[in-house]
Amino acid sequence: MREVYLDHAATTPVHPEVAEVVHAHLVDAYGNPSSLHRFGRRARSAVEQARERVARALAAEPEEIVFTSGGTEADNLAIRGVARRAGSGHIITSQIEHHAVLHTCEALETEGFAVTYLPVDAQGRVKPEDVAAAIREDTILVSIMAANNEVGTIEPLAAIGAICRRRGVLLHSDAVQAFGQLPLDVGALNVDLMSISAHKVYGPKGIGALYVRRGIRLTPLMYGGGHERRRRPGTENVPGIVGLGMATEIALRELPDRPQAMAAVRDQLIRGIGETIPDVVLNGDPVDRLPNNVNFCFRYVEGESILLALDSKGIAASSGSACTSGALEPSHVLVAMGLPHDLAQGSVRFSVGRGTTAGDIDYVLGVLGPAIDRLRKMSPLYAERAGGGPRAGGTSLEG
Amino acid sequence: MREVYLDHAATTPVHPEVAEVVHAHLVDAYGNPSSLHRFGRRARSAVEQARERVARALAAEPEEIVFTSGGTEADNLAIRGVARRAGSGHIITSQIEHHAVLHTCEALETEGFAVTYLPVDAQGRVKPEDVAAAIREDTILVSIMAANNEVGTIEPLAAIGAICRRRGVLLHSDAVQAFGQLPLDVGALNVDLMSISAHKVYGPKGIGALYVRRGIRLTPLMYGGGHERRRRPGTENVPGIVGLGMATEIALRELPDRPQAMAAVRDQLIRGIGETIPDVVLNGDPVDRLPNNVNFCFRYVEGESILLALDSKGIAASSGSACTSGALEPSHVLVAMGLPHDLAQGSVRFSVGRGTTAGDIDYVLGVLGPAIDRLRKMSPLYAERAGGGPRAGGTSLEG
Amino acid sequence: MVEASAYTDKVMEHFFNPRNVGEIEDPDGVGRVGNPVCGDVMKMEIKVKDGRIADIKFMTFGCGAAIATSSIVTEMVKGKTLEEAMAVDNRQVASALGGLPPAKLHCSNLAADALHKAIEDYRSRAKPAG
Amino acid sequence: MVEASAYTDKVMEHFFNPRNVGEIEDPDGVGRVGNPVCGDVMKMEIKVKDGRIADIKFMTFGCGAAIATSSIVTEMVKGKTLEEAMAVDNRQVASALGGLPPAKLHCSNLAADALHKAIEDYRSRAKPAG
Ligand SMILES: Cc1ncc(COP(=O)(O)O)c(C=O)c1O
Ligand SMILES: Cc1ncc(COP(=O)(O)O)c(C=O)c1O
Repeated sequence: MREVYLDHAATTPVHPEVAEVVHAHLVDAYGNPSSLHRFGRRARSAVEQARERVARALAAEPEEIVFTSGGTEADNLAIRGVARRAGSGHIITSQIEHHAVLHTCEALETEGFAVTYLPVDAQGRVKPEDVAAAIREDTILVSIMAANNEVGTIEPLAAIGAICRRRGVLLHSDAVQAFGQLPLDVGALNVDLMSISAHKVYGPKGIGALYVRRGIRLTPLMYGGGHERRRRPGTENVPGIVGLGMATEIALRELPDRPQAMAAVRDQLIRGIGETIPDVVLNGDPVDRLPNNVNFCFRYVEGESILLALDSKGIAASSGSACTSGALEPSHVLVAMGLPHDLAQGSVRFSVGRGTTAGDIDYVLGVLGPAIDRLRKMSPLYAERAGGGPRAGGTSLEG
Repeated sequence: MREVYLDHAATTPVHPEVAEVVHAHLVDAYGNPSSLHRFGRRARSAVEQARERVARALAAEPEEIVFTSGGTEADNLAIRGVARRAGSGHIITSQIEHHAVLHTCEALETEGFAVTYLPVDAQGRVKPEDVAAAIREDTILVSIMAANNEVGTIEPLAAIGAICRRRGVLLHSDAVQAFGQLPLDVGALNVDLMSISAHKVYGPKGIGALYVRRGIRLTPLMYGGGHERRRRPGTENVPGIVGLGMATEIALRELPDRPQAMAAVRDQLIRGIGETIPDVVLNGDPVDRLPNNVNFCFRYVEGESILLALDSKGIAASSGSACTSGALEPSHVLVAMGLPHDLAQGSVRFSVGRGTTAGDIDYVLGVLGPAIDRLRKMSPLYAERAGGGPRAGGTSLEG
Repeated sequence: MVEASAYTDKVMEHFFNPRNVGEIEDPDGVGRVGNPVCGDVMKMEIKVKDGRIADIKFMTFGCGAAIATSSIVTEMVKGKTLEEAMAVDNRQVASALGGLPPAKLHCSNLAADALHKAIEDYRSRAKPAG
Repeated sequence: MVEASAYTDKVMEHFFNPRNVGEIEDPDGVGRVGNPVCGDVMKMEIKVKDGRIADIKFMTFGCGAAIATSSIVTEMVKGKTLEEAMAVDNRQVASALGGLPPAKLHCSNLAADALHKAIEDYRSRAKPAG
C-alpha cells in the first residue's frame, strides 16, 4: 500500500546522511568524550563540531549550547533552571505552550512560584502587549514558543523579545517546531534561552539542545559529572549529538528552499480540503503559519476516527499533539483559541515534510473526502445539523 | 599504530549488531511511538520489545522499566524521585558512589534532607552492618552501588537488600557497572530501584533505564507528555531504546561466558603488572571484583602522565573516573578506601572488554613497564624514596 | 491521542464495517447518550416485536472505540428479548471486541447505555401516560 | 580527568622529550615546590656562572602539564642572567607552550616558582650567613 507520512510535526524520518553519521559514530567514535586518550579525543571533537553547527544555526556561541535528551528536557532545564536559581518569583507563559512548558510551570506553581498563562487570539497568537502588561516587579522569566506545534501559528517573538529586553526579564522560547523551518537568530530576537529537538528536523530522537545566553546561571535538573560546563551531567550522547549537528547543517543548507517547497504542498492540501470538503474550519493563522502545518476541524466527526480511516489507507496524520496520550479531552490549544469543544474534537493535523510531493497530497485528498463522508453518514450530529437538536426521544447524558 | 582500548568502564564500543539495529530503526521505524498510525505503532512495538528484554535481564516486569537518557538520569530519578515524593527524611549512601549519586544526595542535603555517607573498608566494600546501624526512623532510601566503577569491588548487595527489606526501607542500586557482568535479579536482591546504562554494555550512549518496583511512586525529574507511564516525559529515544534492548539481549546471551573470558585477560594483566613493575598496589578487592577491572597505583608517578605515555602507544586507559573532569583531586573512591593522597595520584584503571585479547595484554605490558620507568626517572619522589626527604635545599610549598 | 496498537483487530473490523448503521423509520424506542463537548455521542433506535428487538440501528459521533462498540452491541442484541438486551453491559461489549484500551474503557464505551435508554424509551411509550 | 585534546602539540613534545631532566652534581641552588598530596612536585637545580644560569636540571612528579612546563622553563632560562630568569613567570611559561587547559593553569604550572626558589636559594647561600 502507498504510505504517506503527514505527521512531521510529531517526528520526522531521519535524513539518510544523518543516519549514516550516527551509525559511523556508533561504530568508530565510541570513546567517552571525557577521556584523555585518542578514543576520547575523537569523540570530543565530534561533539564540539556538532556544538559549533548548532550554535551557528542560532547565531550563538558554541559554549552557549547545552545538549539535552530532547525538547522536553530543554524546556524543563530552561524554566525550572531559571526558577530554582531565582528561588521565587513570577513566570509568564501562554495557554498554548507544549506540555513540557505548561506542566513544568504548573509544577512550579505547587512549589510556590506564581505563573500567568496568557490567552491567545482566535488564530493562536500571543499579543505582545499582553506580555508587557503581565510583567511584574518579581517576574523572573517569560516563556513563549516560537511557533505552535498543533496549529502552526508563528508567534511574534521579536516583539516579545524587545519587550522583555527593555523590561530586563529573561525570555525563553520553545523553538522545537520553528527550528529548521524559520530562521532563528537569538541575538536579533532577544531570546535568552531557546529549546530545540533533533527529531523534528530529520535528526534522531532523544537528543536536543538548549541555548543559554552567556552569563545566565541555571540550577541543573540533574547532578553528576561536570559535563556540559556543569549544566547537564551524564556521558554525552555522542551519536545523537553528531546526528543533531548533521541535521542542523542540512536544515541550514536547505533553509533558503525547504520552507517554500513545504509551503507549496501545504497550500495544495489546504486549498484541496477547502474545495472538496464542506463544513471545515482551518485552525491557526492562515498567513503566519509554519510551512509544514495544516490543521482542520471537520465538523460533525471526531478526529481519531478520521485518523483510523486515513491510517487504513496508509496515511499518517495526527489529532492534536502526539505527546498527550490517553486523553479524551480536546486539544488545549484549540480550546485556548476559543473553539467550542465539539468542534475541537474533530481536529486533524497534517504536517508535511521535505519529502512530501504533490502526488502525496492528491492521494490524501482522494482518500479524505470519502472518509469524512462515511463518518458523517454515521454521525448523529450531522443528521441533526439542520434541525439543531435530537430528532426524537432520548435525552442527553454526560459521557 | 596498534590500538588497544582498555577503558571499557568509561564506555564500550558499540556491538555491530546493536549499531545495525539502531541504524535500521533510525531509517525505518521513525514514527513517534505515541502516534496512532502505522508508523507510530511500529515504533511503539520496537520500544515495548526492548522494554521486555531489559525487564527479563533484571527478572522484572516490563512496566517496571523506565527508559532514561542514561545512568546519570536513572540515578537522579531514583534518588530525587523518592526523596521529593517523601518530602523529607534521611538517605543512606556510601562514600564511593558515582557522582550521579553523591552529588544528587549533596543537592538534597541543601534542600533539607539528611544524608549519611557510609565509609568503606580498604577494599572498597560497604559493610552491611553499617547500613543496618545507620537506618533511622525517618530513613526513606538506601542507595548502594552494585559494583564500583573505579576499583571494581562488588558490593554485598544481597545482604544489604535483606536488611532494607526487613527494616522496610527502599533500596536503590546503581548497577551501571555490574549490568552485563554480573547476574542481577531484583527480586532475589530485594532491590527496589536499579539504574543501568546502555553504553557500558556495548550499547549506544544517551540511553539507560531505571527499574522501579511496582507500587513505588516517584516525583518525576521533568514534566511534559505522559510518556513512560507518567514517570519520564519526552518523545522516546526509539533507536537508543532498541539499541539498549539489543545490547541487553547480547549481554544476557553471553553472560554464561563473557565474564570468565574477561576475567582471564584481567588476571593476565594483574599478574603481569605485579611481576614486571615494582612498587605497585592493586586497588579494590582481589576476589570480589568485576571481571573487567584492573586498578593499580604506581608509586612515585602521577596517573595522567602514565595515561599520556600509554596513549602515545595507542593504549587507552583511565585515571579515576572518566566522568569527573578538570579535577586535580585524587579519586574520592581511593581516598575513601584510605589510600594516601600521593599514592592515589598515581592510580590507573585498565578495564578490559569482550574484545580484549591476551595479545593486547602482552602489548600493554610491553609498553607499561618502560613508561613507568621513564616517569620514575623524572620523579623527585622516586629519587628521594630511600632517604625519605628532599636531598638538599629548598622547602616545600603548597601547590 | 491513544497509544498505538491500542485496538484489537475486532475493533478495527467493526470500525471499518459497522453493522446496522443508520436510522429506523418510525422507531419504537430511541436512546441517545453522550455529549459532543465531552467526546462521543451515540444514538440507538429499536423496533420491538413480540418482546424482542426486531431491528436496531445506531448513529455515532466519536472515536474508533465508540463506533465499534456501537456496532457490536447492535449485533449482540438483535433478535434478543428486551430482558436479555437489558442484561448486556459495557463490560461484555468491551470483551466481545477482545478488549479496549484502558483510556477507552469508560468514555467511549457507552453503547450498552444507549441501548438501555432506547429500551426504557420504548417501555415508557408503551405504558399509558401516567 | 582533564578534557580531551586539552594539550597543545608543544606540550606533548616537551612531555615526550623533556629537556634537562635530572639532577646536578653539587648544584648552586635548589628549588622545590609542590606537594604530592596536592598534585605535583617539582625540583629545579641550577649552576650559576658570571651571574648567569650555566646549567639547570629538573625532576618532576606530576601530570603532563607539570612535566612540560618544567622542561620548557629550563630551556627558556638556560644562559640567561639571574635577573632575566627571575622575570620569567608562569604566564610566560604557559604561553611558550601555546597555552594550557584552564584546569592546568594554576596547579600544574609551578615551574617558574621552582626556578625562582632555586635562584633565591643560590642567593641566600651566596650571602654571608646573617
Ligand atoms: C513545541 C514542542 N515542544 C517540545 C516538544 C518536546 O520535544 P521532545 O519530544 O524532543 O522531548 C515538542 C514535541 O514533542 C514540541 O512540538
Ligand atoms: C557507576 C556508574 N554510575 C553512573 C554512571 C553514569 O552513567 P551515564 O554516563 O550513562 O550517565 C556511570 C558511568 O559514567 C557509572 O560508572
